[in-house]
Amino acid sequence: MPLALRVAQSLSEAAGILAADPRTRLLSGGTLVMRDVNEGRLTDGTLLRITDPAFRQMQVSGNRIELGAGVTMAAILANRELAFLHAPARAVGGPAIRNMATIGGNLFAETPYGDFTVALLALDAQVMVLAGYGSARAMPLEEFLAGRARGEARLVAGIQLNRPQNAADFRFLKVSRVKPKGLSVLSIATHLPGSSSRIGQARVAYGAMGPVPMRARGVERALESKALDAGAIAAARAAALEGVAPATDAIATDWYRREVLPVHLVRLLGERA
Amino acid sequence: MEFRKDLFQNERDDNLNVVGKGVQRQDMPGHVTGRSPFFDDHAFEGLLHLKVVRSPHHHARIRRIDTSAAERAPGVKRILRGADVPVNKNTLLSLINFGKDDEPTLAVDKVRYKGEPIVAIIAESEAQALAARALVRVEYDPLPTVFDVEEALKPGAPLVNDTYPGNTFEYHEKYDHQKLRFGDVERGFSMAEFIVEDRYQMSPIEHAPTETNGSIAAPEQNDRFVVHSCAQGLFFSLGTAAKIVNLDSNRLHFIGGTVGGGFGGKVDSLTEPLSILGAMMTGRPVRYVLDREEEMLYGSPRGAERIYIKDGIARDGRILARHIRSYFDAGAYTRLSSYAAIKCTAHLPGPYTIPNVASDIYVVYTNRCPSTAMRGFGITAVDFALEVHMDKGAEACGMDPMEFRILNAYRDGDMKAHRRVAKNTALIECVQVAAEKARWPISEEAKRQSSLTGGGGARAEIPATPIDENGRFGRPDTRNGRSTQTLPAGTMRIPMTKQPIMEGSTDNRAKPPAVPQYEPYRPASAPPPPAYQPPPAPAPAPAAAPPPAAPAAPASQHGAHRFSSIFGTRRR
Amino acid sequence: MARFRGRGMASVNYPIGMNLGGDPSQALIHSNPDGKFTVALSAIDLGQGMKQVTRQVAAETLGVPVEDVYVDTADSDTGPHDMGSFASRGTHRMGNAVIAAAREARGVLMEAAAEELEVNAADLVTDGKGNIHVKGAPSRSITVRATAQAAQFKQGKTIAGRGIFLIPLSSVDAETGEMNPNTAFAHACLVADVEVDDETGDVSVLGMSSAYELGRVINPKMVEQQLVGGAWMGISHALYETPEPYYPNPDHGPRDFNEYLMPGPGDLAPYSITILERPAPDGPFGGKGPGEMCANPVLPAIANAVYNAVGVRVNDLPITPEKILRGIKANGGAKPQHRRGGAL
Amino acid sequence: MAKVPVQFRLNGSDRAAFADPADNLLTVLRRGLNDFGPKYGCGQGTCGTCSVLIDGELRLSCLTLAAACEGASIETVSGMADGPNLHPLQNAFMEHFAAQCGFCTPGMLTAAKALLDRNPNPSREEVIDAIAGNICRCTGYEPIIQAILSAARGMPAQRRS
Repeated sequence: MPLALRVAQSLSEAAGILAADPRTRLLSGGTLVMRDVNEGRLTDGTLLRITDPAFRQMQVSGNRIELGAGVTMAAILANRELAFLHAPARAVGGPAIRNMATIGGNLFAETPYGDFTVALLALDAQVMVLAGYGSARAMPLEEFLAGRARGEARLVAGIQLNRPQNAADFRFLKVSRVKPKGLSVLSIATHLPGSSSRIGQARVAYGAMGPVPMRARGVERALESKALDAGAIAAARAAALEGVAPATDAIATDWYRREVLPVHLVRLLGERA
Repeated sequence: MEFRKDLFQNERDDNLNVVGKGVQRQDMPGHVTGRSPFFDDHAFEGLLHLKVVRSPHHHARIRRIDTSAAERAPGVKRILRGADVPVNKNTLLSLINFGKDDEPTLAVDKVRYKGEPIVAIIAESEAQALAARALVRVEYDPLPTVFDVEEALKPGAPLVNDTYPGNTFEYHEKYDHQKLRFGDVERGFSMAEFIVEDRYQMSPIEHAPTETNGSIAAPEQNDRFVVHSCAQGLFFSLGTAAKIVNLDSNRLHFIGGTVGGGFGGKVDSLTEPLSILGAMMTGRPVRYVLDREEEMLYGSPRGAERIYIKDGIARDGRILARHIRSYFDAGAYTRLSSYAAIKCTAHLPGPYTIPNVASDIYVVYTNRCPSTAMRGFGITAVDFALEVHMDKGAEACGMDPMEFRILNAYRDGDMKAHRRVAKNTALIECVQVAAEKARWPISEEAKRQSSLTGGGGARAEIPATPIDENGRFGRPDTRNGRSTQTLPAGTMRIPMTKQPIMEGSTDNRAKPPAVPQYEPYRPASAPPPPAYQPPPAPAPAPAAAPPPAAPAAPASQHGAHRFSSIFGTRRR
Repeated sequence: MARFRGRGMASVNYPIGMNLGGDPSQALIHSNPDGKFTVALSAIDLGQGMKQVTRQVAAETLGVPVEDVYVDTADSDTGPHDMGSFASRGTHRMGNAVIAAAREARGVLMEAAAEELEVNAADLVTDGKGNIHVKGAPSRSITVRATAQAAQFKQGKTIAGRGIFLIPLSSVDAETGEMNPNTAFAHACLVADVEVDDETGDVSVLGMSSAYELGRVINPKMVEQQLVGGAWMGISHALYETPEPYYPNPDHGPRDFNEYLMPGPGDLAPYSITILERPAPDGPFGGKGPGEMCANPVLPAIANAVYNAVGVRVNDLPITPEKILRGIKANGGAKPQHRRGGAL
Repeated sequence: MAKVPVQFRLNGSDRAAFADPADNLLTVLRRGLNDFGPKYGCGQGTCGTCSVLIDGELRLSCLTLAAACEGASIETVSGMADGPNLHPLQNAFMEHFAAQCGFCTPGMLTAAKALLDRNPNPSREEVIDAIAGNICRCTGYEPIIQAILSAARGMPAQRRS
């Protein structure tokens, strides 16, 4: 049977369709699924579109931010309230891709794609997931990614995160061979609240250093309750590789990614020290 | 961009009407409006789409092909297998009788590289062709593989291409490589103050034109087929397709000429034969376009080359001897690699006059996608190796790299290693201008050098040359033998090329400068002018006398007959 | 951490056309009854500018304005045989074929004009603006248009020409490699400035400068196109591109333009070009062909510049950050070499 | 197979086509409506030569579901000129010899138009970012950047909207 198309008017309808038919693929921005269609990896089953306005809604006033999974990178870039997310949103594709690529799609993008998710990870984002009919439930992004690594598929309604209290506390770096648009050698996001004095609740995340975006727990420990001085940065460097398992791919070897991760981490931390 | 009109001024008539003017391209309005007609920009009622099943293995025997489910799939009109291809073995240069047919259009018994086409599916839509493709079942017995050119030459290496059992192309019905011998390199090395040796590896390169390979073939009036093609050689592709589908050439009407980038990647007629065959079998227009992943992985890259260079350099910086050994990675089939090795041989030792030069160029088969021509075919890789090696040579003898080039540069009248005299040279001037622009200081003496002077004389001599019979094919044990005889100085065994033919010129006006020919060898007895002591400026104008006529070539030497006699491998 | 600057150079020549000859090109030219010309070829324009190069060569040879000539590529029913667009042969081989065809057409044109003006054809010249007049007497003239009309409707002459250019095939000696290869060579020398990051191995090309000798430049804007685009491709081959990143290991082949690395529009370097013209004795108006060689000197110049910057020789292309970093580590740190000359 | 109807405005004219449910917009434009301006270069979203404007936004037509374009306004390079009068970007591309093979040109022009429609006076960096998703294999990008900058400089205000 050829590919069919269904349209869901609401998120819960979509969740029901997805639960009922495992051969249904959700089409968000199209940048991942349509490629599979075009190249013949996806030749049967159902494509599902969601027209629910909630899927593309943004709640950006106040400290708690809610973004629908269908919100595009371009929509983030067009919103001044979300300036702290502009660097990671700009790290995705060129302008046409950014007009199409969504937050939800990025959560499923395979390494070395998915740089925006790295930023969300450092910001302790929660993923709103739906399983069958019903309302969304919040799940920590790290838990969601662990599930993804195990092959679990969930319908993502949106994400929630707290705005950083101080914009300068959040930093994002994507290292790419090709400029201005290219695949990640690696990406790093750091959220270091209170970094002018003592860091509390340090969050550091990596992209392309494992099968899915990951927390750099060793670095977080090294920085916790420290001032961001040379000693702390040296400790962070020493712990930079804890838990990483980068792949060798067309962009770089695992060796190279391990070699330069501490260098780029130190440079990113040093920028704001 | 600026011009140095002062250089070579007296060799040029600048009084031209439109040649030399930066007028607008004829095709630019079409490009900026999206109206330039590329091969895929043609509408046909009833257009069918073709997709191929490719081997997932680098090397395997095909045990069984089951297309029954695909045949029943929606929209499928026809499935093609190797047995449906009228002439299912070809080599591209068979059109000029160079090399043996070695490559099927659709693999039959074996696959020799990952991505080799096995089955073609023709359906009403691309999506249906893709869906049916997923239903084709092929069973394989994987075979041992070889990916390294030097491993492929070792005894016991897996046999890649049955047509060439030694895993190398065969030259002159004799050797597993192409030789170049000019002077005595071993003697040159023994006289050298510095020996510089190294190994270089050129990467494969994907042409990556923004338009992928493809074609549309459609039944035309009068039992002909019109073919919209992206070929870089329209008649080359027409001839290749005509042979494979076994049609007279005038039953094919190729239209193309507006191509979305090629860089050498559209010489191989990757899609035309199957599009035409599909149109013949279905009676409908058939479109076969590689998708980007196919173009990237299986669209025939520039082959990798591994190059070993050894230089012997005198204390004063003159290169006395250069030896080059190079391996072209052809992939599983010949395509055009055989020709690149000859071109590379003619190019050596680069734009320098070196009295002793030898090279051995191998074309080696490995289990990867066949490589083909690419921008700078046979030259780009060896230029990389030579010019990095020149940098090392300059460093070894303590010279500035620019001065080292100027000292060793070829000049008008010098003998090249392929035993023909250099003329119309301009390397020295390019180095001088580049140095000046980059404010790279070079000596006054280097600035005074000229391509027009200082060449010829003893530099035009063909030296006595030891020759060998190393590397007879089927005899890898002979690769490192000794020389069997020494050709005396001045030996020439290949006739001069005949005067180029320019037919259609009945009028005397607007004549281009005289067409060229190689000058016969005239050994000189004068001693070589010492390097860096050219005659005082101004440089004399080049000789005005016309070159003497070349000796007439033997009457039998023309066209394809000569080609086959050179390379010793007749078509089929 | 430091960034080290380095400078390297390379000089090359390039053979024009299929190496051993035996690669013919044909052209047909005809005029409409109003003196507008069509050149029919089976040559391919794959962006290099075949249509425009042959158009200018035809107009120059015919002696008519370039707007009065259009070139059609490529239809095997109307365009006569040509080997194809590769081996830098287009301008040289097809240019000569077009000259041959245009000269034949011009011969008829001048005879027709001579008949109308009642003079000897040998006494006539064209002004390149659409007129034919008696040498030294511009007032005794006739337009190309009126000449073509007379030829077609009054004299019954075909203003047309056919041309072929063929360098006969050479053979190769099995033992010495003796042969008659190409007759025309172009030349170049290029200087590249780079900056290398000694902690990551990243290379930035800061600038390039070159001198190219190309015989006669048929169209300088199109030569610039080739040289600028080709230099970009040279940087790409030197530092980025490979369909087999771990050759000869065949794994991890890139499948798209994201994985197949090439410099992006944010990776460009200033490039200054100087052109020298030593016409090829056998080229169309001395033209050679820059289509392939434009990338060649860039590869070794960058490799040599990287060595000059940090003392690492990378002999395997592409020169990736990883290979440089491994070299720096093996050397126990960056080893900058002698600096040469001023900034580009 | 059941085809689905889809209607939209294409370069100012109402057009309708029948498409397979999963057809991408590029296929419908080229094979359904014979608009051969946008090109197929990858089908992956990695080359940009299929770029079109959908309701004024730059999109890749190869990754856009045709059925999702119902009622939209689509602009392609084929509609960029105003009759015989070229758009300033088209003129600038000609003047700067910013095309060789011409295959990426439709996408480049479309991406450039998307930029200038929003930002009439872009910086060099903004131009580079605007064409970041478009691959050119011939020109080395510099002539294209120059052409877009010069079009922005020379563009009359009324053409900028």
